[in-house]
Amino acid sequence: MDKIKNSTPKDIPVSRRVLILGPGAVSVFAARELTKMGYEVILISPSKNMAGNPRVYGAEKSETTAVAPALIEENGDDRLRILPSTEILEFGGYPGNFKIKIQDKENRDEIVEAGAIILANEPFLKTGFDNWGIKESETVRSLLWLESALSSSEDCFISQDLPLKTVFICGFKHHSTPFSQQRAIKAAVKLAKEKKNEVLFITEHFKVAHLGMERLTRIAREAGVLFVKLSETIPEIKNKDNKTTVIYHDETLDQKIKVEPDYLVLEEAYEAPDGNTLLAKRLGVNLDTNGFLQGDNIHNQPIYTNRNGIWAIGPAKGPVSLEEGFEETKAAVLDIHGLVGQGDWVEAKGRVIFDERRCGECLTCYRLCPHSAISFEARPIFHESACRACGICAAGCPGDAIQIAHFIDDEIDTQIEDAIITECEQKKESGFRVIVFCCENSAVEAARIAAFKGFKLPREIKLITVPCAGRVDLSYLLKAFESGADGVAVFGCHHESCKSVMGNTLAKKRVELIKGALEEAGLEKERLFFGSMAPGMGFEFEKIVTEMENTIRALGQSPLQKTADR
Amino acid sequence: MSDLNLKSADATFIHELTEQPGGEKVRACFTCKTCSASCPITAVNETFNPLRIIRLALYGFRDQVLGSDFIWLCSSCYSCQERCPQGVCIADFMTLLKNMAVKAGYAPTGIRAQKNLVTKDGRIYPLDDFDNKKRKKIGLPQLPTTCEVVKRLFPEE
Amino acid sequence: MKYALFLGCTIPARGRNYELSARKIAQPLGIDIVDIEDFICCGFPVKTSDMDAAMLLGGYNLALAQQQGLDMCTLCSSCTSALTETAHHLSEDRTTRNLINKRLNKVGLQYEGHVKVRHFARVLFEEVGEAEIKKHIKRDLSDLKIAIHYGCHYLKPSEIYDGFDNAENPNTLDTLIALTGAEVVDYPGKNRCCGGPVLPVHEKTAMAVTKQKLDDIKTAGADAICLICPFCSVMYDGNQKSIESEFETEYNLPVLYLPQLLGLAMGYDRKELGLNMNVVKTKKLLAGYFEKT
Amino acid sequence: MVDKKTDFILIVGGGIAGLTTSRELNSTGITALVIEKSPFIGGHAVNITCKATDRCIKCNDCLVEGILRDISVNEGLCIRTRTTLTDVEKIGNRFCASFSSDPQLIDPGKCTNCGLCYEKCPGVERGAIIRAPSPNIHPSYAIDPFKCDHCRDKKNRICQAVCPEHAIELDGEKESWSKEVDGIVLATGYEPFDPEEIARYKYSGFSNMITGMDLEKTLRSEGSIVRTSDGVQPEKMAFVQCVGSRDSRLGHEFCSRVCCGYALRMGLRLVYDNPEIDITVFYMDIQNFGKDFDRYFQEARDHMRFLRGLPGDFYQGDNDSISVNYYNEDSGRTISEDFDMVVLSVGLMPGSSNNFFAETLGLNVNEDGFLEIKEKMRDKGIVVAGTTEGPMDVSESISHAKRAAFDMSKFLGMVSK
Repeated sequence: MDKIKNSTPKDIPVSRRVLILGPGAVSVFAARELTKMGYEVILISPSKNMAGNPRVYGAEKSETTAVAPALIEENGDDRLRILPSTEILEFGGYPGNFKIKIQDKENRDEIVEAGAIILANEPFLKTGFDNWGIKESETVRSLLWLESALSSSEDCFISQDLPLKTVFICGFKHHSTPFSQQRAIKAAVKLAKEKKNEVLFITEHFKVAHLGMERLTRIAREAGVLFVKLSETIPEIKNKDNKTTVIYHDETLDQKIKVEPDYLVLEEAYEAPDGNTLLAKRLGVNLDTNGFLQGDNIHNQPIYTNRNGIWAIGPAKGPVSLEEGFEETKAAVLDIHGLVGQGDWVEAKGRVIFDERRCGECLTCYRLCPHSAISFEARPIFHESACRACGICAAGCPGDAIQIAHFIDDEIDTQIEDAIITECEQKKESGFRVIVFCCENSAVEAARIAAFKGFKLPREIKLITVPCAGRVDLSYLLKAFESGADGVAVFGCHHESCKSVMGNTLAKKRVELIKGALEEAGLEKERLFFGSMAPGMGFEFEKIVTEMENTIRALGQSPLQKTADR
Repeated sequence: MSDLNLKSADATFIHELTEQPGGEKVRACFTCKTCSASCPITAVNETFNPLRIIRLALYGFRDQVLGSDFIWLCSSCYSCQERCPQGVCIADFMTLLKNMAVKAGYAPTGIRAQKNLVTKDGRIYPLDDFDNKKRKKIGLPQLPTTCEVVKRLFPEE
Repeated sequence: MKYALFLGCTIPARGRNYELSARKIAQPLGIDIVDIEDFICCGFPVKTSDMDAAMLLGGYNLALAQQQGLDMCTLCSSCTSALTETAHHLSEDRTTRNLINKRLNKVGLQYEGHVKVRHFARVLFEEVGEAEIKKHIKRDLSDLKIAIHYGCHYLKPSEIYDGFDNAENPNTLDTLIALTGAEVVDYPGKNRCCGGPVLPVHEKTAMAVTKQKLDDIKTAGADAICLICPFCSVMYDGNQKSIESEFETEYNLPVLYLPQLLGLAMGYDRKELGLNMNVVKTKKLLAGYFEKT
Repeated sequence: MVDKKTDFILIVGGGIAGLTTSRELNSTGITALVIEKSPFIGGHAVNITCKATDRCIKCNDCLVEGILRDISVNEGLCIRTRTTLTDVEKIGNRFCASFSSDPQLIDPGKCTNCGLCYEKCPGVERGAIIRAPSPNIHPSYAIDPFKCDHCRDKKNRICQAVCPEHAIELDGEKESWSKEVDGIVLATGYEPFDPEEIARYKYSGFSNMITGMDLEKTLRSEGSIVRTSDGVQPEKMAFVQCVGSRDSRLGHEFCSRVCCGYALRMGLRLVYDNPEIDITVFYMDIQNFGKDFDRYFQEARDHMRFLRGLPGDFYQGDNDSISVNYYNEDSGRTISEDFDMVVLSVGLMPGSSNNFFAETLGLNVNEDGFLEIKEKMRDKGIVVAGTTEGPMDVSESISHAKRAAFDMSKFLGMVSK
């Protein structure tokens, strides 16, 4: 083992520069906080406008948006570079030392270095006309249009004769948010109070789970805004000869209501910026099902991405309030301060142990690493600041050149042997043995809870901890059977909940692969399991283990065990 | 049921309502349905439903509300009013609607007769000598059989 | 404890058993009753058609009591609520009070706004008190299973009753009846309306509401209903036969007014409490008690 | 005893927000003392159950466990349970905080969580020794002095005798003490709404009516739910939303944010455990905000019945069921339907100590009763963390707590150079 060396140095100098992706109030706020703390900041935005759109937070304007122009004026400051109309073109490097190739609208590119990255770009507001198959017209308007018309001096909402009728439609074709409802309701109040309009507000749900919203809806009702909530049906919009008709089924009256408004106002949908798919691909971070940054993986909550050194905050993750955006900014800044605040990375943990002599330079580790922690320059280089020690590389390496500290192959092999051979011999029992590889992030926790609740693991079942189900080498499974295990199981995390993105999927695949081999070797494939669970599933752990035990017991002793005994 | 067109609604109706006692808070309704769910009448008669009446009033369907038979079905038991999470005084609102309906000439005859009796005789069950005789028999005090004061209290009737 | 007794319209005509029993037990329990001849309708029946007229009627009665320097004790819950509500309005709202006083001036009255209105049951609970009543109990009624009907206007709207009982979970009548030893039977919809107010508008609906309650009370195994309002009594007692024939069922549930039940426990005789005037016969139910005395 | 030390922060409340704040402060090199009034850290969040089915449905339970694990391995943290803050005085730029501590009885330094005391205690049934809701809480056991035999008659010392580590000392006394601190983090959290406040639910009158929090706790500790009355698994359940929230009559003019999330997720979990179960949700509006919540809502709609509108009366039904009266759109009537169990989705109400802090520290209580900390107070060294400021879920509490740690570090000059 003496020739095996730790591939990373103890101290890595890291950059105290932070790249922030805007636009918007939250990104500007982050830039301000970081520069105040002495960090260098590069604030980029694919759009020309750095200040973003306060409307995505339900606000007309925000203090911090007002700060943006001031900050932009300070552009001379060495510590803050503000680069509008700039995109991330290529991305490389590791936490503490990212290298980002950026490009502006004139195709000028530049490589910048940064120690950390904050993603805080804003959703974009997509008008809903297409969804309803209608076109914007004199009488059919978007909420954005209404807001600016209401704030301009021109007054098209007051009629000399009867009060004008305005109908708002929020949601139905997309998911309404508290923020767009907040805007719509504020506009509705203005129309009802100041312009004496008759206002009808049609929506699926009041989105009141946001500070002051319950109160705002009451104020609106008292101002005369009539709310209609539809649970099962959606309103029908007809637009002909510049005359709009809205027909809907009022649930409390159980009657169709027809209204011909002077204005029909449609709420916008909050959609992920167009560039997110490409951006996510370039940065190697996951998107959620709605295309926002940060995959819907519980381990990323609240502000992490699947990559160390990259934070996704506030608006980048979907519609949030400005307050939440600021809170998350501060949380990310605190984390970044912990990561690069000292100017060097002092805690290289040496968790990856690499044996150069065994490396076949096959690039498997590089391809497999879900954390982009491996670079390849003739041989793999492991970057501790990005590495999460999941061991997926180690399990995938055909030459066993990679080991993860505390989970070294030899140690695991010993554990397998101890579990089967030694204990069997010592206890002179039936020799019935089941080995369960448990992911540290889920099954180990579930087992702890089960034990805490008083579940006594059957003596025949032996748990072996792995850092991730993806660490489970094909050879472990084979070794277990060869040593005479009557059953083997791998317990990993639920689908889409793996801390290492695909460790559970890889493990499941490997299990399937070995099942085939087992059948060829004349062993029942039921002797091998893959189980998924969440860390809180103590009772399920007990249930799964008991079921598994019964299945294997029914199959009887492994034929290989008899061989092994002999 | 035929479609309702908001064209036929009267926007001034709700303004009138909110300016009178009982109607002040009716706009606060957020259709939680607690009132209908608590109403003993809705339990036996689907034509009466406090939420629906509030709804029609908010839309401004004046004639449908005031002319309907169902406002008279409210038993003013206050179950709804005691529970409304928005503090809408629903029972008082129903009383207001009934008062307005009477003014608009919609009241059922029984209701008008009741008022006439009271303002004429001072009681809904006028007492006569026969009643007093029965009272005397069981030792209850005698009560006046006529009432002059109401004529002065309600000179216009 | 001196009160002007407000009878209203229904009791003198249709609820003499209530009046009789209340007067009977008031005296030994120390409630001094004063009759004011000139009292007229409380205003409740005209509330639906003319709120102002209702308020004027209420104000007139309150002013009469005030003239005598007395608070009012009511037997009918509808009177209680109409008068309490008027008293509440007139003491809170000066404008309305002035308007009413302008009209009261024509009959030489003026209302200042200090008269308290108390239901007889509330007087028993709050002022006479459990301990005092207990002293007068001579018969143990533990053989009786009683379902209480609180009725609506004894408790609601709660904001005018300064929280003397909980409208959703009342207990004053339970407490009073428990003193007699009778078992209070709980049943679903205990607080629900009797349906009475709808009777003149839509008889079928009113009867259906009452029927539902009678069903629930019967199912709960009660022997009798106890209540405190002549309107409710009309529904349960007066109309029980019609409901039975309308819905082809049989309840045979005697309906007692609270003072009748208390009077029974206090040792009074059938006729003293007007039990012979109850529509659903009480003879069989109470036979045991009168044989003993 | 008055102890003096530099840069010392007091965190009031050992729930998820308080613990996160202490962890974060600790990582920036600031020492913090967390005081917690109950015997265990973790607060309300530690009682929430994992709602995973055959996949994770993002209920945040494991985030709580993650933080508890971090805390248990973080040696720099200072936590004192069974302790309340009794007074705070401003002394120059610092605060002098006075505390009252009940005896710890189990020494966290010695306890190895072997559980022998729990096994041997004759008073376990009546709760003399209680087990923490999570194995990640250390110590995982606590003695309730009011239910312990020894504490009543000074005789029985079985637990003390069996403890192999001699970690139990039953003769502790209540202690009053004070400490000077540089800043205060208020993380006292929320209080679940008490459904007794709404009489028509008759919460204490039905054995098979529980709150959403009760259901969380039961699923967590038992793995499944049975009726209290007969121990049988319910086949038909109702969730009633907005209990105590969105009620201006009660003065609660706010949405509690978390109830739709927890009810729908628990519903999904119950359906997964028993596909035959029949679940009805009475609601006003569904607050399906947040990452991918809508997916769960759509799924919930496929498996549960959603009825818009809140019920009226609740009556005792046959066989200990609960008759729920609600307005039925189809018949236009109020109807009565029996449910084996009713779950009241109670909201998050302001903590009862908010007024004490407002008075003692000169803070502002907002219209809803939550503590509001203006920028000005943060500059004086007082910050709030988590649900003390308003309803929020676990994930939001965590980022809110990190923000509190940031503000506090900034106040102490630790992060700005």
